[in-house]
Amino acid sequence: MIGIEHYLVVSAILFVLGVLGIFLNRKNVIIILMGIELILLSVNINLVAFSAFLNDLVGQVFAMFVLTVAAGEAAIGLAILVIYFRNRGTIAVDSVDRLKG
Amino acid sequence: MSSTQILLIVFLPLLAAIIAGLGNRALGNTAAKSITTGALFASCLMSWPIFLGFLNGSLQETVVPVLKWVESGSLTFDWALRVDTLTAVMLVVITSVSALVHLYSWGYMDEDPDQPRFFAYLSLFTFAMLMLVTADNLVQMFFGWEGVGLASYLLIGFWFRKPSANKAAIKAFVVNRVGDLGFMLGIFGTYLVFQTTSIPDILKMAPGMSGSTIGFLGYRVATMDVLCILLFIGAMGKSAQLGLHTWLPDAMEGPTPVSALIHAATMVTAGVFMVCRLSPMFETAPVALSMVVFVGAATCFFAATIGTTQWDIKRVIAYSTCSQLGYMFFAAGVGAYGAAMFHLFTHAFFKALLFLGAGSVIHAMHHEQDMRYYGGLRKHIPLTFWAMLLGTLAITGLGVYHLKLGFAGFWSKDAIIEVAFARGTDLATFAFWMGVIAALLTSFYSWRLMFLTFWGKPRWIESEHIQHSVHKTPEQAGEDTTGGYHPHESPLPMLIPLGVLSVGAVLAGQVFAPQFLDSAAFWAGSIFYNENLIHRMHAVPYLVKYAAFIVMVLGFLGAWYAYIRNPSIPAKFVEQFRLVHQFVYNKWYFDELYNVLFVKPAFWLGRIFWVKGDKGLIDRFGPDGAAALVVQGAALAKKVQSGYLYSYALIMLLGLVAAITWVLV
Amino acid sequence: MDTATSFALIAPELLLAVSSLLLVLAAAWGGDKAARPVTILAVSALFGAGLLLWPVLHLGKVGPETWAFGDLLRADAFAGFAKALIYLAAIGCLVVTPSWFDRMKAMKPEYPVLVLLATLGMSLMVSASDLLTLYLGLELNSLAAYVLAAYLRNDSKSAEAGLKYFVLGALASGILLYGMSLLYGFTGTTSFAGIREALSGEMSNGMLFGVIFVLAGLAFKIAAVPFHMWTPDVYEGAPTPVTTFFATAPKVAAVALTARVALDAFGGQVDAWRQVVIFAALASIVVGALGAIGQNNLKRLLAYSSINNVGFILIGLAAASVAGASAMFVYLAIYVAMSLGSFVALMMLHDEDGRALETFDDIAGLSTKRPALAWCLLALMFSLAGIPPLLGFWGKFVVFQAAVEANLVALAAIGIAASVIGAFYYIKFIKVMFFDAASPATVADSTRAHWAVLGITTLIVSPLGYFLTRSFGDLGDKAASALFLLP
Amino acid sequence: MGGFPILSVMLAVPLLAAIACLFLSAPQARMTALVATLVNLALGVVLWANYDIGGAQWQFVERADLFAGFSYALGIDGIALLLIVLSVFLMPICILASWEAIDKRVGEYMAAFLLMETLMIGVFSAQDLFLFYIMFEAGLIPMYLIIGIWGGADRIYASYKFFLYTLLGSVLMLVAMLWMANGAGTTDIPTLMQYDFDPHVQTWLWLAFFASFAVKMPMWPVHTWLPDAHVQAPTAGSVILAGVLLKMGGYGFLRFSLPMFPEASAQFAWLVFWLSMVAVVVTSLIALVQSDMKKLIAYSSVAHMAIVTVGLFAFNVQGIEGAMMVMLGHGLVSGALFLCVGVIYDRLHTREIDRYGGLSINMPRYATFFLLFTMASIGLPGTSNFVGEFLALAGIYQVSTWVTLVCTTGIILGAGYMLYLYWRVAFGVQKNEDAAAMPDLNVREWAMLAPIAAAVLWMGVYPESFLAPMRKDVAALEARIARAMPEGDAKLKDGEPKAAAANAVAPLPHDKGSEGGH
Amino acid sequence: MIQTIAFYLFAVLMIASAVFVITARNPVHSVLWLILAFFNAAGLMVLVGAEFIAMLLVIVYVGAVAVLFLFVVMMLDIDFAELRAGFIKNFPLGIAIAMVLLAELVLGIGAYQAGALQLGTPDGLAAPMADRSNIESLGALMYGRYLILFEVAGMILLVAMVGAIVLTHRPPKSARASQNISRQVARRPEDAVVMKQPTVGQGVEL
Repeated sequence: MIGIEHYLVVSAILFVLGVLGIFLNRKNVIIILMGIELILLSVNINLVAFSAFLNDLVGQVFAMFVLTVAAGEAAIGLAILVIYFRNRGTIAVDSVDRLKG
Repeated sequence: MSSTQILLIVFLPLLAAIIAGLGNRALGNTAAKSITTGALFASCLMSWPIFLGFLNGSLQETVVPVLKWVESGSLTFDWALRVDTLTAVMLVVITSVSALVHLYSWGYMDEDPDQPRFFAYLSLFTFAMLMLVTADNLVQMFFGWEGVGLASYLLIGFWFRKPSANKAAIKAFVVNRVGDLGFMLGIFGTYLVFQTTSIPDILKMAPGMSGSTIGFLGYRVATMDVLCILLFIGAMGKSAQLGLHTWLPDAMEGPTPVSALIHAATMVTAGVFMVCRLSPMFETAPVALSMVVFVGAATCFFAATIGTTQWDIKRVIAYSTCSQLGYMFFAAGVGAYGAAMFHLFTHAFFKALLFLGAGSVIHAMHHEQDMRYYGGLRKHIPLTFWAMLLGTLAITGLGVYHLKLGFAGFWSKDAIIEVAFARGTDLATFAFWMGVIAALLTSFYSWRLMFLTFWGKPRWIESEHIQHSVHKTPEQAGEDTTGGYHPHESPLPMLIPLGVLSVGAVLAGQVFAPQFLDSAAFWAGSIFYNENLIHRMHAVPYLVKYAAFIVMVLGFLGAWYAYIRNPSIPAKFVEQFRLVHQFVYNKWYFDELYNVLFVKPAFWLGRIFWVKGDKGLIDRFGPDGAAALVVQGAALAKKVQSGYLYSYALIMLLGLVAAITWVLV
Repeated sequence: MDTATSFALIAPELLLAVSSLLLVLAAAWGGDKAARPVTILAVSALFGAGLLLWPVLHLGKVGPETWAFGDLLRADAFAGFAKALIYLAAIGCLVVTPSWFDRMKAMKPEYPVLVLLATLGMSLMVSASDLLTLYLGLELNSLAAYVLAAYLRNDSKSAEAGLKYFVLGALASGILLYGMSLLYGFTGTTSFAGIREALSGEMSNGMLFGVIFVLAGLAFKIAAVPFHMWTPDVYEGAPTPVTTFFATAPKVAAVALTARVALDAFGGQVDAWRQVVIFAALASIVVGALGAIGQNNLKRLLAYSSINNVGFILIGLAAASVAGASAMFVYLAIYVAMSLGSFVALMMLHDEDGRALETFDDIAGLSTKRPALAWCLLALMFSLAGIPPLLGFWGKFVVFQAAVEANLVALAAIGIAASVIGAFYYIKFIKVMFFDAASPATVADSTRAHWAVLGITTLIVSPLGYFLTRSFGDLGDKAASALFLLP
Repeated sequence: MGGFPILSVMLAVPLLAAIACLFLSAPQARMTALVATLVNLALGVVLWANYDIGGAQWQFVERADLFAGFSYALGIDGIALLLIVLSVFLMPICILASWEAIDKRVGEYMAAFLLMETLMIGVFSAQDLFLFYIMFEAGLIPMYLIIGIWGGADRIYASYKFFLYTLLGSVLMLVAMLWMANGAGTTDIPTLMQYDFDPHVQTWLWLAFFASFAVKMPMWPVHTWLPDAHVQAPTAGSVILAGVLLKMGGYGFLRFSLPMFPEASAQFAWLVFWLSMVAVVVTSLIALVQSDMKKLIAYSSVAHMAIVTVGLFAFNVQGIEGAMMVMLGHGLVSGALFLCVGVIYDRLHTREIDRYGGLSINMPRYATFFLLFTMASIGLPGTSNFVGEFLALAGIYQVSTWVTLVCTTGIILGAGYMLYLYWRVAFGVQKNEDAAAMPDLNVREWAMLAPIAAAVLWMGVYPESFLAPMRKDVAALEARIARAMPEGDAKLKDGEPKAAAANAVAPLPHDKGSEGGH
Repeated sequence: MIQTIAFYLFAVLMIASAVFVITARNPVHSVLWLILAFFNAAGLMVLVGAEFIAMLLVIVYVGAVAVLFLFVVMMLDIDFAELRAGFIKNFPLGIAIAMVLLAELVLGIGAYQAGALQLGTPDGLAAPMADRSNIESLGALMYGRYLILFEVAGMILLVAMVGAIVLTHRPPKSARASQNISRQVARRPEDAVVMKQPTVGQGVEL
């Protein structure tokens, strides 16, 4: 069986990719939202892997809650994106800079 | 001598000063003048019996406690009035001269709009001076010391509209403060050493300390020397000795009665009084005494040289005062405290006389003080002339040893010169020579003053003051150099004091010499009395005894030759010795030197410290700098808060990575 | 522990949950007209929930008797105090809301419902004693908060605030979750007690990462530097009542949660995170102060001020002692009053047309136009600056006292010196209101609700507030002792 | 006093009046403030009269535990008594000084002043460490408002500087206080005054306290807030600032630094000496070149306060009592000088010295008062400041002659700048018509200046009234710090006394007696 | 062996698709790559025996979330040409930090430390029941021990729903219904036009 380290590394890479998706992008807010999904996915992989290797189901329950929340989060995020778009007519990341200083 | 009497002597003038000062215009001129003058005469009348009582030995020293003053740990000093022989001498000098000056001022200040204030100041001064001489402890002496300083400041600046008067007043106060610094340090040191400021206690303990040493400014020095030098610095300031003398000539900006009272008869002699008062202490401090001798001798000579070149009648007398104070100091320095006090005593009479006489001249000459515009006044103001003549004879010390006859100055000054010779040390001999030369110069400038003022032709049309009064220019006046101005003799209130003082100038020496000079019983331990020295003084060679007389005659002849016989001589002399004359005429450039050394740098430094220090350094790098830094930080914070999501995320990540790195490492 | 007891323990949460469900229905039924009644009902629900806290607060309950549902939730004194604060803050925020939204005709009945749901989330957060509970409570609160930030959907600033809050918040919860997953993996449990036990031995790197990630995620919630970047933008962009809410109730919840996690779950390994917390504390104080200085917009300024205040609270956390935790609570309580008061004062500043006056230029010379308002603000600002005898000083005092007692003298000294920078902008408030010439802007009258909240908060921060300190202190001590009670 | 809580009443009277003033009209507020301050003055007199000199060290003690950590503990010793009396004495005068000068927002102004009074009394009577701190710090608020609202043109800068500078100083003190409370387990000041902290720790605590008190004093180089604050503050503000607030610094040294950290005080005495020496010389010189009256007096305050600090750190009775007397005297005199400036400022609305001149002519009574206070400021014997300066310098002489020498130059420079000021204002010719037309003092101004003048003279002539109450306390303090007393440089070493006087001469070999007469 | 191959296959594919998610220029492509990533993640989960979660992942993410994304992308009607993904200017810094983070995670967690990772020891209360399937065990846990949290999750979804509605729901607006002819008629130029007299240098900010 593949060791837990492998899962952890994969999930770490995924986590970093998700993070990169958030701050290496300045054109499209949707990509950011997807980056967040990637992060949550990496967390889920971690949880499930741990759950399996610990022989303890709490991790999977946790992963399930994360999934649920992620869905809710996506809904709200997209809703906010929609009203932002309605107000500004763009979803470019670097236009989100009215509030600063 | 009851304690009430002493209290009245001292506090009557204060009371009068308060009434006249606070009442001021509400009280009216006459009332104010009457109250103050009355108080002074009362004081004077009560003082003489005390003096006479000490003279005939019927009185003992008395201390009248007045009020608790300060008690701080072991440092205690109270208000108390102490009267002994020394004080009694000062009491009569002060009250008499003061009373006469008060009277004189009735005439002299008659036209002044501010008379109550003037009389209040005069009385206040008298009070302070009395406090000084009756002090039982050093701090009370300091109180009087500063009190007379204040009164002097006020009186010099009495005509406060004149910038020169204000400047002179401030100068007098500040220069005196330099001396006071020494005095204060001296008191502190004395307290440290003796754990008391009570004068009798100190004097009692002083000999026991003569071998001890003390730290001062990081050096280890003989205790008594350093204490006495510090105290003497105070005396130097008050008595206008070389280095701290610059204020005295300028103080002539004050009304002339003030000059007579404060800057001739009383206040300036406070330094001498102090040295005499503390004479047992000074006698334990050889180095300090050497300094006293040296400074006294140098001043005596130095001031006399300047006196020969000045044109302002009051300044001549002022430098003369300075010079005479030098005599007193070196007399004290060589150990003849009695002689010093005696000269102080006689000097008070003849110098007050000279000043008041000069005042009378000035009064007559419409406030012209430049002797170049006098001349031939003998006939116009004969009474003044006679008074001045007596004064001059007194100061120049006319008298013949073998006849045992002489004016006041003869008795006291010659004694000083002799005692200096008799003392015999190098320094004392130096002082002797300085004294002799100064006597020559004294005679010269005194007669120069007389000749310029009272002899020759009237030159007063050149004076702007006189022109102002007769409305003529020299051209219009033609041959008659009087320009039609006729000086008038002064009124009675001014003449009476002149008369009284003349008597003093003539007789004071003759009458009191035995007691002051030769009687240890008279002093009754109030000063250090050096019996052996007095004996030696009387045993000096005749040439020494006649030295003063000889130089006096020489001085007279010189003055007569230069100013009566051949008036072109002075101009030629000036031409010939331009540099020397300039140096002396400009008072050895002391004022200029001090200006460059202290006054200018003080302002310059003040500005530097303010602009460069406080504003440029402390504020700039302190609060303002910190504020600027904070504002810069705020700008940076604003910049970092760029509004961009990705930079926010980046910073969060940065924080996360930093935290992990921190805990891992 | 049977389920009935558990339900009894979470009675306040149940009340909130049930009433929010009912109010959702009411909102859907009644439409916009129902806004005011729904608000009133929501306030009553919060009030009721608060009353239900009485036993736990009064008795200062701690220990296993307060554990509900196994050990998922703890209704102990700690949670009780935090909840009380949260409910009070929420009530304050709700009371002042309708009249503000009415000015732009944006009052909808969903608003109080969302506040109720967020409050429910916060309740769970502060009661959480398990990572799962923590996460769900946090998200319940966060999701509602994202919506609230963007609540004025026609206002581009509000939308931007919502977006920023959402993106950064999601990133933060991602970090938090990642940390939780690591903790779960390396400790084998999600319960705080278990984690504490597992951490008490030697720490593996995995645990360390978990601890740091979790703390980082929580730092975002409490807006500690460097996870504070969202705060100024969101506070400025969000509608003022929402900002008021953000600055008060969630702050309490997040701080309480952080305290519980740090001191309870990670309590065995204080040295592992103390340095990080100290850094965050000092950085928050300094950055908050510096950021505030450059501001002209008052809301933004107060946002920075909240960052600044968080720094002081974290000093209490760094002390990691009973006194420190108690100090955090005292500080929080005072901070809530000050914050609520200042934001309400801000809400009261609008002209006759309903335009909000929220810059320094607008409030210049306020003391001559509206002296009462200006004096209240004066008290609030000096209190925020921590100048005695106002109550804000007490907060700082207890925090620094705790730090000194924990031998963190240097931290206390630096922190308190840095507080002077903060004073710089608080007194600018005073300067503008009292020293400057009056601006032309007219200030319209305020409603009674605003006055009431402002008045109460001002009274609390005034020297009279010191009469509360004894109860604050008692409650804080009880709450703190709950944390240091080993399971 | 039979248990009558007089200190609390003295705190309460102005506080209640302050609250009342906020709601009153201008004339009512003025009258309320005046009455309240007069009542407090009367209470102050009662306090003084009932103070048992030589009795218990702490009198009129009140104590009530308040909230966690804090206790409401009041009580005074002689030192505090005198400073309280000074405060209550100056307050009615301040109110009078503001009677006409303040015409906007009178109620708030009076409230601020009355609050100030409460806090001042609180500072001097607090016996709890933190109560002291609260009172000490809270004073910033009313003063900030007084300078900021009713101040001059540059008031914003001045008020900020004042506020932040003093705040920064005192927050460090708070940390030290927390440490002390933690270390000693008590916040009771009398107990702490007897508590021996570890000398190593004392160093830090001392520095923290020093940061606060040095700023408050103010000592060079943290003095620059003072000239700005003084210049911009309204007259009464300057009076209180110079008269009482600066004294809090000295009081702090006296109450905390010296008794609580004797070793550290000795260790840092030289720092204090150096700063004070620099202050005396530098600020005096700066005062010399000022063209703004208030600034000049402000700088002179810095110089005078330096005398206080050297006196305090002389570690002997004279130094400490002298410092106290300087504080009291300076409180009166600088306050009076600011009032004098205020009197003419009210007439001409400028503080530029050059705009005045020759005021002796049209305002002789004013000139007389001004002269008195000028002379008192110079330290003329017979006035209040002399006693203090003399004692303080006499005290420091026992420690260091150098310091004494340098500090004593202050009396020269002080005379220089004060007389220069007086000349330019009161003497000389009347250059400006408007200045020449100014009327002399009115009754209100008389009522302000005359009491201070009387007090100044009283203190100078019979300082026993002021020395007696503090004698025992200073002695106790000295006993407490004696163990750390630095060694003086003027150490006396006894030697063999010389046998003869310096001018002793041998008798003549053939003594002829007084044969020659002369 | 097959497990290993499958693991690497899923892992590599997942990471590759994740890379494409964040680099794709067209958001629609991004969503599609995201779906692929989810599928592979589900595969990974199946590998460790968490079938239920794997299925859930597919259902929730692919079935709901990804579709939601697609829906929004389409709905927003964005000019994708304009939205070419550009990288920010502090790209190097961002990459560097990300790499440091990755390195720390990989090395720090100890994946390559000598020996196996020391995982925690669970209390055993939540161990999979030996005779039940994964889904049954999970269900028991979910509706037993975590019931209350399950309810809370429901509340979260409620919030999401309410929030989404509050934010995006707009009452139907009929242009006609809001037309007021009399007002239109009554409108006069002077009500609608305001003459401003800008001075030179004002009004335009360059």
